[in-house]
Amino acid sequence: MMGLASYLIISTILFICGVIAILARKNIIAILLGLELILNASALNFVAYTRFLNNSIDGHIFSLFIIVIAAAEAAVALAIVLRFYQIRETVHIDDATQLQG
Amino acid sequence: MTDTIVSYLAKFGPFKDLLEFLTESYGANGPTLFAFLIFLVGVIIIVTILSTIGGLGTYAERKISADMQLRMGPNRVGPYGILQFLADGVKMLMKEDIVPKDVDRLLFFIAPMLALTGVFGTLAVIPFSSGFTLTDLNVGVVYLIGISSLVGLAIFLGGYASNSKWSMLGGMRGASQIISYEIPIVLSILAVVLLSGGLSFGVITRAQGGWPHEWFIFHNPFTFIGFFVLFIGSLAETNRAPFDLPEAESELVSGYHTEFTGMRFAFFALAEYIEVFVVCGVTAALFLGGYQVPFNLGGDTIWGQLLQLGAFFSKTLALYYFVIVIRWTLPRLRVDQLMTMCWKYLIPIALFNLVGAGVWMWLFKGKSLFVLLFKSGTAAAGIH
Amino acid sequence: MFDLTLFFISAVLTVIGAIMVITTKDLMHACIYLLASFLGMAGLYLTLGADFVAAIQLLVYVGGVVILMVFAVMLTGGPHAQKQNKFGMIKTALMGNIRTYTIGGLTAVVVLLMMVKLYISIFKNYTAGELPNYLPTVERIGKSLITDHVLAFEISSVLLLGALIGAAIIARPRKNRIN
Amino acid sequence: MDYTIANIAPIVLLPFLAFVIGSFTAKKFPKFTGIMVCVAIFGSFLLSARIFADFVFNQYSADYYIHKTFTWFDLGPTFKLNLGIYIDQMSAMLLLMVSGVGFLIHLFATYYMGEDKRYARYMIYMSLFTAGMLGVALSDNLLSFFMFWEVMGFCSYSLIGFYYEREAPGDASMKAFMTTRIGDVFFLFGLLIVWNVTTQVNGQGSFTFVDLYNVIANGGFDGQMLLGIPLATFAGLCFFMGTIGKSAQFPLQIWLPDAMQGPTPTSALIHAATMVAAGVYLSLRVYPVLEAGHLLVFVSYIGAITAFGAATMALVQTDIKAVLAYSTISQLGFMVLGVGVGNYNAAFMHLITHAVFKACLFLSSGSVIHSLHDHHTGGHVQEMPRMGGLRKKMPYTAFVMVICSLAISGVPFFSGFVSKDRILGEALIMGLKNPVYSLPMVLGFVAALLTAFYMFRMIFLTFYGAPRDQELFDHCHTEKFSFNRNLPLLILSLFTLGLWYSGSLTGQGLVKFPGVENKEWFQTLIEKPDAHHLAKFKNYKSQAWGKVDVKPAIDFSKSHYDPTHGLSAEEAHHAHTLHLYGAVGSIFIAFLGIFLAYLMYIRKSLNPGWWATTFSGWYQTLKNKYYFDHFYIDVLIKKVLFKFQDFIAWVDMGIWDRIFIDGWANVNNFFSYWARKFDDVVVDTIGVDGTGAGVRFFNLVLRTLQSGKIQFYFVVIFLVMASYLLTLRVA
Repeated sequence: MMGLASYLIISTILFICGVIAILARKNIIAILLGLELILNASALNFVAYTRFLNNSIDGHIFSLFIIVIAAAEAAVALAIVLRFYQIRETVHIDDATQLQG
Repeated sequence: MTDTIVSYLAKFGPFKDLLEFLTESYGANGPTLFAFLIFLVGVIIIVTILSTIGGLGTYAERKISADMQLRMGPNRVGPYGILQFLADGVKMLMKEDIVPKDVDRLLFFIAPMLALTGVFGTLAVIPFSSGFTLTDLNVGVVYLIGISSLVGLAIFLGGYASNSKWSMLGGMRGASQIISYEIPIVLSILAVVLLSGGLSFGVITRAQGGWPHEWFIFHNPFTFIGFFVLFIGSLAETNRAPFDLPEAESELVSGYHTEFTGMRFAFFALAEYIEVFVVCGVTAALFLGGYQVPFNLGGDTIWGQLLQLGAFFSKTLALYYFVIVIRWTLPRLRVDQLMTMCWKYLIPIALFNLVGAGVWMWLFKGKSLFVLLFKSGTAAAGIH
Repeated sequence: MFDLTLFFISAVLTVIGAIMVITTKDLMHACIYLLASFLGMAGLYLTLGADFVAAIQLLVYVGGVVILMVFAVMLTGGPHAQKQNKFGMIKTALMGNIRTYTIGGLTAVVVLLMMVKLYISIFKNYTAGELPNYLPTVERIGKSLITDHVLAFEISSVLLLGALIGAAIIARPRKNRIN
Repeated sequence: MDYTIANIAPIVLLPFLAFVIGSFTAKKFPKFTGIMVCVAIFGSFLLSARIFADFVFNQYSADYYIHKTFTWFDLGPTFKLNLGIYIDQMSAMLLLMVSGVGFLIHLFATYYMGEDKRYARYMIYMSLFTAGMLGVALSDNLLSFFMFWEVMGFCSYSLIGFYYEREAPGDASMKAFMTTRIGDVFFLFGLLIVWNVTTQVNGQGSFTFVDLYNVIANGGFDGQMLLGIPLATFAGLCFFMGTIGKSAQFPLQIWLPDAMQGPTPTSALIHAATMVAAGVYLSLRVYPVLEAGHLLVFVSYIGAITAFGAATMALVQTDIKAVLAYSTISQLGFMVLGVGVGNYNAAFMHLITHAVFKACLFLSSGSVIHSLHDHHTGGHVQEMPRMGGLRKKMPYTAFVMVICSLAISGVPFFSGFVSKDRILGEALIMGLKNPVYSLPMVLGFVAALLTAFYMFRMIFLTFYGAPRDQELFDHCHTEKFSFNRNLPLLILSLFTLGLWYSGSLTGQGLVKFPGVENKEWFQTLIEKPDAHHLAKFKNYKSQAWGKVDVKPAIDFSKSHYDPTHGLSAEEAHHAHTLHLYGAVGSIFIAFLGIFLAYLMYIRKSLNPGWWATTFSGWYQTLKNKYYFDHFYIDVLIKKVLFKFQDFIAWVDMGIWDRIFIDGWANVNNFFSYWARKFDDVVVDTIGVDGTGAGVRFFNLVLRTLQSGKIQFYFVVIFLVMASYLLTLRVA
C-alpha cells in the first residue's frame, strides 16, 4: 500500500490543488498559498523517488533546497504584496495588470 | 527512530517475555504492537507527570513570589497549599465556557489545542534519562524547535480568533516575539550541536560529563555566552517575565487569552507552564550536562536510570526556580526594546558565538578550556 | 503496521488540508489548513525515512512560512479582503470569457493526458524492489551538502541573505505613503 | 699602407660635411665658412696625395687596386645592391688632380668672391661640388657614379645661376641643367641595360665596373639585340650620350658658353677642370662597352667635329671667358678623339693636363676681369676690345697666362704638347692605317692650329698693344702679389711643364732624363681595358667595408715602361716613326698659329676686319655658333616639340576623355536609373511598408494575449509545460 504510486498520487493531488488555488483564488496571498502547495508536491516526489528508486541522498538535498528557497521566495513575495497593498490599497489579483501588453 | 524507550525496556526480563508472546501471537507486526503498547503507557505516564509539574509550577511561582515579597502565599489547600493547583484546575473545569460573538469558531477551538499539542509534542524528545527519553530522534533538536514554533502560531490564532482588538494586539506581539527569539535560540543550540557533533539530545548529553567542568557551559567562553543567550531566548519564547508582553495585564488585560474561559484558558496556562519546564529541561540538557551523573554512576540499571532522572530533574528545577525568580525581579520591556534586544543584540552575539565555537573547535580540536588548562594534551581523552 | 498508520494519518491530513485550502472562503482558515497539510507532509517524509527533511519541513514551513502567511493576511486587509476591486466590481472567481475557459479546458485535457501517460509508465515498469531499511540521514545529508553540493549550498546562503535584506527593504513602510 | 674607412671615406665626406655645417653657419659666419671649406678641401687633398703616393710611387703596378663594398640594399636574392669604393691607378691620379686643382681654385675663390655678399653660400656649393666630383672618382659602380654625377649637375646648376638677381644667369643655369639632363637620361638607360645583362649572366644584378668587365669578358652582351641594334652598341651609345651631355660634345655643346654667366672660379672648377672631365672619365671607365659596341669610330668622329667646330667658334669671340669656354669644348673634343682613336692613356693624360692649365687660364682671366672695374655700369669688364696693354698693370697674371697659353697651344716642353701630340700621333697612325679615321685626323690637326691661333689672339688682345679703353686702363690698379690671388696661379702654371707627366721634356724621348722608366707613369700604369686585358678582372675580389685591407698579403708585380707599347718590334718601329712625324707636324702647327696671331694682332699686317668681311657669311655663322641655339629653340622645340605636344593633347582630350571618361558616365547613368526603379518598387513598397503592416497585424494578436492577468499567464505557462512533458518519451 505504501508503494511509490501512492506517494505520486498524493503529490499529484497536492499539485492539482496548488494549481487550482492559483487559478481560482482572486486574493494574491491565496495564490501564494497555492504556490507553496505546488513546491511541496515536487519536494515530496523527490524524497519518494529517493526512497523507492536509487536511495541516493541527493533527493533529500534537493527537497531541502526546495524548502529553503520556497521560504525565501515566500518572504520576498509577501514583501512585494505588502508594498503592492500599500500602493494600491487592494490585494485583488486582477488589479495588478500594469504590465499589460 | 533508533534507541527509544522501547528498545531500552526490551532489554529487561518481563518485557522480553511479553515481546516473545506478542511476536508468536501476532507474527510480523508483533514488535510494532509491543512498541505501541510501551509508547502508550510511557506517554500517559509522562503527560500526567508533566501536568502535575505544570500545576506545581503555578503553585511554586505563587509560593516563591510570595516569599520574595515577604508574604505567605497559598497555604490553605493541602499542607503548605501544595494542592492549590488542583483547586485551580477544578475551578477551571467548573467555569462556564463562554464563546464570544463573531468569533472565528474554528480557530477559537483550535488555538488552545494547538498550543498544547505544540508543548506535548516536545516531550517526545526531552532526555529525562538515557533510557527514559521517549524517542531519541537523531534530528531531536530540529524537531523540538519546529514543534515549539506551533505554540507561537497558537498564540497568534488565539489572539486573532477572539475578535477583540486587545487580544489581537496581544496575539500579534506574542507571535512576532516568539518568531524573532527563535533565531538566537536556534543559533546558540547550533553552537552546542557544532561541539557535540550530533543533533540528537542523547548524543549531546553523552558528549558532556557528570562533573561541571565537563559540561558544555564551561567548555569554552563562547558556549558560556551561548547558555545565557539561550536562557534569555527561552524566557521570551515562553512569554515569561521581562518578555510577558502578550498577556501584559497593565495594557492588554491578559493579552491573547482574555476571551478564553474555563478549560480553554486552562490549556493555555498549562501549556505555558509545561513549556517553561520543557525549555529549562532543554537548556539543562544542552548546557548543564542533562542526566549525566558524576562518577558516571548512571547506567542501564534501574538505579542508574533513577540517579540520571534525579540529576536531570534537579538541574531543570533549579533553572525553573531561577526563571520564576526573574519574573518578580525584572520590569517588563517595551515592545521596541524587546525587538531591538533581539535583533540588534542577541542575534549578533549568537552569530558571534556560533563562529567562535566553530573557530574554537578547529583551533583546539574540540578540547574544552578545562582540559587545555589543566590536563596536558595526552592525559585527557578530550570531550569529543 | 506502525508505518502504515503514520502514512495513513499524514496522507489524509495532507490531502484534506490541501483540498480545504482551496474550498474555504476565509483566508485565515486556508492558512491553517495549509499548516495541517504541511504537518501531514512532515509525517509523509517520516514514512519515507527522510527524518531530517521532515524536521526541516516542520522548522521552516510550520514554524516560518505559515506564520508569515498569517501575518501577510493580517497586514493586507484581513482574511475577508473585499471581493470587489477599487471600482466596486465584485469579482467572482469564475468571471472570465470564452478565451480563458477554452485555454483552461485545453490545459485540463493536456494535464490529464500527461498524468495518464506518467502513471501508465510507472505502473508498467516500476516493481517495488526490496526497500532498504531506515538509516539516519543527517550525517549523509551533512556530508554530501558540504562535499558534492557545496556550490548550491553556498549560493542558497547568498540567496537567503538577498531575500532577507530584499524583503526587509521592500516591505519597509515608506515615509511618504501614497494613499 | 692599409686602407680602412678612416683614410678613404673622409676624401668625400670632408667637403660634404663642410657643405652641411657651412649651410648652417653661412649667414652668420661667412668668413669662418670660407676658411672651413678650404681646410676641408685641403684635408681631402692630403689624403688623396697619400693614396697617390702609395699607388704611383711605392706600388707602381698597373693592376694594383683597392675595392671595398658595403651592402646598401638587400631585398632578397634577386635584388642586392652593393656600393663601395674602387681605386686603381687612374682614379688615384684623378683624385689627386681634382682635390689639388680644387683646393687651389677654392683658395683663389676666397680672393675673387671675398666681397660678394653671398660669399659663404658660394663656397658651400663649391665644396658640395668637389665632394660630388671626388665621389665620382672614388665610386666603384655606375649607380653611385650616377648619383655623384647628379650632385655635380645640381651644383653646376646652382653655381651658374649664382647671380640670380640678373635674368641671364637663371636662363643659362636652366639651359645647362636641361642639356646635361638629356645626356643623363641616356646614361640611366645604360644603367638599366647593365643591370639587366649582369642579372642574366651571373644571376645577381650589379653595377660595379669589375662585374661589368667580367660580363663583357665572357661575352654577356654578344648576340643580344635591342630594337634591331646589338645591345652592346646600344649600351655604349647610351653611356657616350652621357659623356656628350656632360662634356658638352658635338650635339649638346650649347650650354657650356652660356655657363660662363657663373662666377669665374666656378667656370674654372666646373666648366674647365672637373665636371666636364667627368664625362670623359665615364667613357674611359666604360671603354670595354664602347669597344664591344664597335663605337670607337663614331666616338672619334664626334670628338674631331667638336674639337674643330669649337675651335672655329673661338676665333670670333670677343669675350675673354667665351674664348676659354670654346677652347675647353675643343680640348674635350681632343680627349674624346683620343678615346675614339684608341690612345686610352693619352686621352686620360690630356684630361689631367688640360684640367691644370685650363683652370689656371680661367683663374687668371678671372683676376683680369676682377681688376677691370667699369665705373659707369658698376660691373666688371670682360670684353677684350676694351682691354689691351694690361701687361704693365698685371705682370704676374700676364706671365701666368702666357705660360698656360703656350701649354694649351702645344708648344714643346709643356704638358699640353705631350698629351695632345700623343693623341694626334695615334690619330695619324689610325688615319693612315684605316681611311675611315682620315677625317678625324685632319680635323684634329686643323683644330690644333686654330687653338694656337685663338689663344695667342686672346693674349695679344688683352695684354699687348695699346690700351683701347684708356679710362678703364687707368682705373685698373696695378697688381700686388697676394697669396690667394697669385700663388695658386703660379703653382698651377708650374704644373703645366711636360716633364711631370712624361719624364722627358718633349715627351717623345727626344730629351730623356735618367731613370725615365718610372716617370712615364701615364704610359705604364694606366692600362687600356680592351678585350684581352679584361681577363685580369676575373680574380678581383671586393672586401667588406670597414675591414682592414688585407691586400698587402698579395704582392703586386711592378710594371715597367714598355717602349713598344705591346706591339711587335716592326710595328712599334713603324708607329714610332709616325709618332715622330706627328710630333714634328704638331710643333710646326703650334708655331704657325702663334705667328699668324702675332701677325694679325701685333704687327697688324693681317687685318681681321678683312677676314671678317670677305668670309662674312662664315663669320656670321661662327658668331652665332653655327645657329645651333637657333636650330634647337626655333626648329626643334617650337616646330617639333610643340607640335608633338598639341598632338598628344588632342589624343588625350579627343579620344581618351571623350570615349572612356564620358562613355563611362552614361553607363553609370543607365545603371543608376534602373537601381532607382528597383529601389522604389521592391524595397519601398514591399520591404518597408510590408513589414509595417505585418507588425501591426501581429501586434493585434499579441496584445490580446498579453492581457495583464497574471493567472492567465500562469495558465499559459502551465499549458506549455504540460504539453512539453507530453512530448517526453517516458521510459
